[in-house]
Amino acid sequence: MEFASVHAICLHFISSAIQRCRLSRELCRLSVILKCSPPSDHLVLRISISDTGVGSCLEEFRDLKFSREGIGAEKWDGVLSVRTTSICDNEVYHYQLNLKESASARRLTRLPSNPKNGVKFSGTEVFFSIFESVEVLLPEINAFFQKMLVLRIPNVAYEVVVEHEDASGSRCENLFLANEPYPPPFSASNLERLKSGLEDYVLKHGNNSNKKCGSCFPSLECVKAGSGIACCTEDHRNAGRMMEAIIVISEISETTSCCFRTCGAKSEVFYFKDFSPSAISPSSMKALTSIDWRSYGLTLASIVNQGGHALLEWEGLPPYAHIDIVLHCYHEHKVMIPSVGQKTQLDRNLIKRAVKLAFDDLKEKHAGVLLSAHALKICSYAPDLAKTMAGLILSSDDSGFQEECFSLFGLQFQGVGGEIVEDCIKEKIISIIEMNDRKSHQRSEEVAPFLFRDDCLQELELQEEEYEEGEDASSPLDI
Amino acid sequence: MEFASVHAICLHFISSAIQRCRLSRELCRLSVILKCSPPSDHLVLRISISDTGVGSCLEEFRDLKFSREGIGAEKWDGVLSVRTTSICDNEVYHYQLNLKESASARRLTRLPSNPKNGVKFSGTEVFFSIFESVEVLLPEINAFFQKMLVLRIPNVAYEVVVEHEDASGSRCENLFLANEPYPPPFSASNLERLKSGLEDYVLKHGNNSNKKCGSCFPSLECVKAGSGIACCTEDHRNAGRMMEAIIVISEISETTSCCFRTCGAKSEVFYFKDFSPSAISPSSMKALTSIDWRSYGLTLASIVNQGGHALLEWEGLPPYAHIDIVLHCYHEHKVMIPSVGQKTQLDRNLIKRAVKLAFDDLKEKHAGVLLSAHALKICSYAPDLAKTMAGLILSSDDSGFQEECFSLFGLQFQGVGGEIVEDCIKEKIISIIEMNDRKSHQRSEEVAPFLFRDDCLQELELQEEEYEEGEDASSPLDI
Amino acid sequence: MEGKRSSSERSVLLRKIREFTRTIVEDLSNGRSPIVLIDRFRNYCTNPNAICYCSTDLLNGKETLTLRRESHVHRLDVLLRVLLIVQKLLQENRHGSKRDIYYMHPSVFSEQSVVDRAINDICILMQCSRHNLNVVSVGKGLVMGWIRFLENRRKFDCINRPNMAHPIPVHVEEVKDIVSVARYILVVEKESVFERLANDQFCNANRCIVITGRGYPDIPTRRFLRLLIDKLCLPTYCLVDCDPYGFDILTTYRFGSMQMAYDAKYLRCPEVCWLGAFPSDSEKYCLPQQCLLPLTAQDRKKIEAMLNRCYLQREVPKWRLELELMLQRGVKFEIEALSVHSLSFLSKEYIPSKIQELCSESEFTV
Amino acid sequence: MEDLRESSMRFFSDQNLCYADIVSPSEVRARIEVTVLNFLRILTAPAPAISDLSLISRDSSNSRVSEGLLTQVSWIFLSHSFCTRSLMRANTAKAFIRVWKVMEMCFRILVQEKRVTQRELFYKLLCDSPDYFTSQLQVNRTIQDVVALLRCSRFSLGIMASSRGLVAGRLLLQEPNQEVVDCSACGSSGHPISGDLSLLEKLVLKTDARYIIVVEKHAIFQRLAEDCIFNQIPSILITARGYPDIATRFLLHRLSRAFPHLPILALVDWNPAGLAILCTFKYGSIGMGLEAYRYACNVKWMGLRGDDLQLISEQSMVPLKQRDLQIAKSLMSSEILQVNYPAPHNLGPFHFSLTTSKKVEPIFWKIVNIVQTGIWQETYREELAVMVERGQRVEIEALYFHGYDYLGKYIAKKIVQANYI
Ligand SMILES: [Mg+2]
Ligand SMILES: [Mg+2]
Repeated sequence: MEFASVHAICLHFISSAIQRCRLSRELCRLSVILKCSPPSDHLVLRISISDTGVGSCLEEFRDLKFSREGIGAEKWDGVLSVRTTSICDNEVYHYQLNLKESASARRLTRLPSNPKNGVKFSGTEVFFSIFESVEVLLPEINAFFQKMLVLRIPNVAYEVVVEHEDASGSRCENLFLANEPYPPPFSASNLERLKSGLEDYVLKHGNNSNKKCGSCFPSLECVKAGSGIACCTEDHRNAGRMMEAIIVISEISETTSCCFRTCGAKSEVFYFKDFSPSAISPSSMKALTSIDWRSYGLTLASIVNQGGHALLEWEGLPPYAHIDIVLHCYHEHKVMIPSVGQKTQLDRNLIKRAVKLAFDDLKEKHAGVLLSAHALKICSYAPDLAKTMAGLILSSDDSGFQEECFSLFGLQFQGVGGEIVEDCIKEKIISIIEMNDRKSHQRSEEVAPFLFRDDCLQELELQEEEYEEGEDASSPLDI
Repeated sequence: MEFASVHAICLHFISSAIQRCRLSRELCRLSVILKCSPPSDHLVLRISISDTGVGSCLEEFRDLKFSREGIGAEKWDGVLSVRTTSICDNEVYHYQLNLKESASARRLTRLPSNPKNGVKFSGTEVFFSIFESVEVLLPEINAFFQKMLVLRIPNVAYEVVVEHEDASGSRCENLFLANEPYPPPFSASNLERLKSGLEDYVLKHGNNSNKKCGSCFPSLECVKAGSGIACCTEDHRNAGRMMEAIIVISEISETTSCCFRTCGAKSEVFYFKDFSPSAISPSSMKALTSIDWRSYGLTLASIVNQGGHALLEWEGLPPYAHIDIVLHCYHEHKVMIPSVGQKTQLDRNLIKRAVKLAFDDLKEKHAGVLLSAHALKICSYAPDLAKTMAGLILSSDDSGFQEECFSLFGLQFQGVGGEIVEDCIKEKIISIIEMNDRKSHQRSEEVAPFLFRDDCLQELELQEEEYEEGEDASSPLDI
Repeated sequence: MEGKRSSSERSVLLRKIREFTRTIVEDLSNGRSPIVLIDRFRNYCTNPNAICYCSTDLLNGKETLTLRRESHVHRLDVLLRVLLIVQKLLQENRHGSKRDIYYMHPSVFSEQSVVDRAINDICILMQCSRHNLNVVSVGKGLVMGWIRFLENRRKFDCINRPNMAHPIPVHVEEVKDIVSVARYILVVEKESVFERLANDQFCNANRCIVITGRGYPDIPTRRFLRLLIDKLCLPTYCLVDCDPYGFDILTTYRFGSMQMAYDAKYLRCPEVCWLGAFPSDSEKYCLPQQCLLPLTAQDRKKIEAMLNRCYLQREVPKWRLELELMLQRGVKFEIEALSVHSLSFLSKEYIPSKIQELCSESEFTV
Repeated sequence: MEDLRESSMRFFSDQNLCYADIVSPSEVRARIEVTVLNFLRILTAPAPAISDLSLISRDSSNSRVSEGLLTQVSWIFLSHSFCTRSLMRANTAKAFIRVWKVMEMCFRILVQEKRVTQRELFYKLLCDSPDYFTSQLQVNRTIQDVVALLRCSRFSLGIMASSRGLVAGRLLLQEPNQEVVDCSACGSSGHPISGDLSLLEKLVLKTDARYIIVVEKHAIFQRLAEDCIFNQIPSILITARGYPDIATRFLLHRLSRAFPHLPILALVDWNPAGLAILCTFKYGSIGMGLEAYRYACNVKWMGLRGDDLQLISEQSMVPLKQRDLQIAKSLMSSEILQVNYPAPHNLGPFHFSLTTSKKVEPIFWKIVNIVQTGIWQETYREELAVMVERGQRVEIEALYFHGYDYLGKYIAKKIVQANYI
């Protein structure tokens, strides 16, 4: 793997730490400690990424590549310290390596180990120093962890600490500490965690606040989530490959909200790969492009890949509505050390299927949401149909008939206004249209009975129809 | 004057002789004698042109020029003998001159005179010899005299004699002898003579036969002539300048004719100048071009100047019809010795006026001839209108009305067929159209009476275009 | 008076409408998509050689309207709106025209033909004729001749002045007490010919009834003709222009129109004989060349389409031959062309001789 | 020549107006015979000529009124400018022949005591004189020429006029020697108006109605007749089914003359064509030739008008069509909506109060005219402007939005409030 920036390699080390935590079945802690030198000291930033997961097998460091242009000699000397120990090891091993050496020539220098003194623990610390201001690095790390929270990995706690060493001594800032007041039960599936994570993310305005924003989302009804999971089963080599999709539609209560959201009509698609935030691949972009959004009543105005993030822009979405999408691709059985190679075609199909399932799930749970453009059009007739039907009932001079109709809707004939019947009919019609819309996604559309196909109707003659005398019919001279 | 050929100079001498005859008030004779040498004798042709007119003052020979290219040294040595005597002279003077000498250097050699021995006579003989076959010269001389006949100069008789001197002796051929069985009275004007000359010319198929062709022109009705004379009065210098025009329209009776005429639809315009045939000038050509032939129902297809003769080609002229036009330009009071100088603009106006007058004269004398294109068009409606009028009369069941109508035409009501009424009406209509056509050339059109006009109403004659179908007459728009 | 029959018909129809409404309400209340099945009829097919049932008034498939397709829902919307109007008309026993109905919701209906189809659909659903819905058109037909009848309480005494035109009543079902001494019925395409006959005192000289629908006949005219034929059992002759429209008008009288195919059995008049003008008449009666107009491309297209109508081959092969002849000759002419030689030619010679011909022909074949 | 002209003028000498008369066939024949004799006399006179035919111009430019004429008679509005059909002018020669051809054809028909349709006439002329007649329109125009020449109505020429008009309501009609027709008992289809003007002229009319309602459309007429609206509002209903024909206008004119106290109220679509129909009833159209102005009636515009739009659902308003705009444009530019254009009978209450004093200075009449006509013309123009501005049209049927019986209420309200212009 080749990295184009210190940030990238930094995030990679964090991802690796997460994987080691995941492999451990214990509760783990992942700490990122950024030690800033005093301002006099040429802005040296010492970075320590430590986890209490299973120890590292060191292989992961072997293939790391280091793009000179990206990192530059002046930012980092390429020297990396790694301390690691497994639960069964008796000492903590300490290695050093220089990434500026080419991968083949690279040597792993073993430094003196520290004894564990019989204490049973495992963990890894990656440590290196760069010439960089902490302000540059911190936001990315922060954003990374914000996203990580969406995954809600059950057994990992995160912390990011910045230590300032200055004239007055050392000052410590605990910038990030994952605390979840109501964690999902430990038995929850990855999908359920992801879903609740995304819901929380939305309610907390993109995890930008510590608690859900009550003014924007006064009720849970404001946030509607659907989840889908697609799994590769046919292909043996890829069997067990999973794609999870979560779609959350949120509506900020226009009246009560006092928040200012900049998000607008665009949706950023979060793409996770093997439990880490990841850039989206071109093939996944294609998958997103090829989804039939219209059948969910959505009109995709544009899709752009902005620095690895897919940005979907919608057309005609109400200004207070927002859509959030998360995709998570991982292997069911293996914990993968992040790598670049991807099964593009496979991913593409998995994404499409997962998204479709998520949409269907959403529609199933929330009636009237994401109706297809088609169904919406048909729904627009419902008020008229209802009004006419109600008219047919109410204008009838047969009260027996009227009573019968009312009772079919469970209404009292006496004392019920016409609007109630009309509303009743309208709701019934809409619910049938919605039901049809949902069904039409599940099974292939039935062949609609043809309406106007007739061999001789083409010759449809209109002349026989007597039209009203119009002004065009006769000019004053043909008396 | 410069001559391009022996023929031309020869004709010039004849013209001069005619002028001398005209100056004499006596009956004169003009003889052209062509003496052919025997075939052995290098084709010498001796030409003598003699007249009994007034004698020559010799000035006429002074300015003669002789174009070397035209005549060539080998055809004529340029030597000319002139004998002349006036009535009061006692002898016949004899001169010789050589035209090959330049005019300034030219000397008139006086040869011994012949005494007249008291006999009172006058005359001139011009005599010269050329190397030329008589067959070449004769046709032109012949044609010249044919045309001269058209002028019908009252006091000149022409003869052309060819003498062959061969082995068997001298043989004399009287090729041309003007004999007019019924000459016009001596008191007839030049115009009348010209007119009768042209009529005769036409009747004799271009003077090609000796008497009028009875099969082509069974009646005098076949030849319709009109004459016009325009005279310059305003211009003092040219006062007395006359232009006479004769137009003859001849129709060969298709049924009875057995002649073969080649003339076709073209008309040659005879142009006489001072009582001699002359080439037509470009300005006269222009005058002919600018005549409004259409107002006489004629369509000029083309006009060409063919070797000094104007040829007019007509369009749509019936094949059996022919038009002959003669123009004669001369001075009323002076007898001119031919010269080249011409008053072009003057001639042009005179020609146009003379031709117009000739046409009008023709129309005046012969109803229905030379109707304008406009009148012809209107005439074509006459049968339909007559039929309709007759229909209106005959279909009425009011015999009083019918009787009144019939009586207007001087017809007996009883026993008269419908066709007679119809024809009567048609003729009337046509005659009025023709009359109007004639009048329209003379004075501005009269205002036709309105049929149903209220006196109290002011008349406002609208220029109404004939509208065809297409424009919507009666849309609700014209309210 | 306002016949009992018609009031009972109305209540039957109103019941049917309620029935229809209730079915839909039931479906809705059960959460089922309502399904409306509309029978399809046609009175001809375009395969002249087919062994078809076009003449038997059997229905020809069904159309199914559900809430699944937008076009269906729109059609349903229109259908219900028109049905509501019809229900009101029937309950109040008023009559409305198609145009009136259109104007209740012009922007929804968007064009008249949408309403027309809905009315036809309702007739098919309710198994009735259009007039049963109290939907009437403005009458344009005319009648004159040896007939007398009552419409409601209004007396139409044509016999009194047999050459005077009377409007054909709009409410044909109210026509009764028909009295006639006519020997035949003459149907003419156009009003001008009708007027020619009136002006010629045709009905004085000929014991007949003359009817015109002024172009394509409206429903009252056709029903009135049907009624006369049923009641009077008279031979019926039809005189149309010798052009594709004339022929089409002729077939409309005899076979009915495609749009009204569901009601054809009440509208068509199989007794109608084609009197003229035939393509062959132009020669037979020496029509001047100026009166013969060349067929336009559109005319040809129409003729070619009509030639394929199955009923022609099956029932009136002779008509089809004449139509083919029209196409072959490539010319058409109007009835007025027959009057060129003499104004009274039509009434004095043409029509009598044509009727004579047809009579002797039928005697011969019988 | 002068006396010839005098004699030919005699049958028009009693009138100053360019009207086409309803005359008997024999009178028409006599006029044609005079025309023929006149032509022949001039043709055979000592100074013979082919006389032109001078016709009242039906050109729209002739519908203008010159100031000078106004002072003479207060209600001449067809200018007396002539156009001539002359054989001698190439551009009118064919038209000249056509006039004679049509005159001959009409003469023959009159002699036979028959009538023809315009189509038949076209065919006859097409076969008789294909050089002169190539289209129906030419024939129609020439007929109008003959009308203008002989100053008799087209019907008098022996040309059939089928009227599309219908009448219903409180009106009793009686043709000579016929039963009385009660137009209130003719059902929804009404009583057809005969195209025979001379028959209409002979009708004996009786009514107890208080209004005459002119309806643009047959369907609306049928609705009102079926509802027997004339029993609630004592009225006579009349329709021409669109643009009015002469016979319908003639009957309306007769009604207005016979019952001058009945206001005539028009119910037309709110679109330029509706107004054009109304104006045709009011004035006729140039296309009708000399018969146009004769039957002008003081028709008032009851509805639909801009004020009524509030009663109408938005969805009933349809965008104006191109043709509407064309009609609007020509109405706007036409003389009849110009303020200085005089109208007959359109003097409103003034008229009736003033007619008692016979001696009124012509100039005063003129002023009354202009003031009176100016008012409604301005309103009409404003209405038209509103139509064009809104770009919408509304048909009468749009009132059904309030139910089928609303139309009757609407008319009643209009009449009670005297809400017509
Ligand atoms: Mg209208
Ligand atoms: Mg036709």
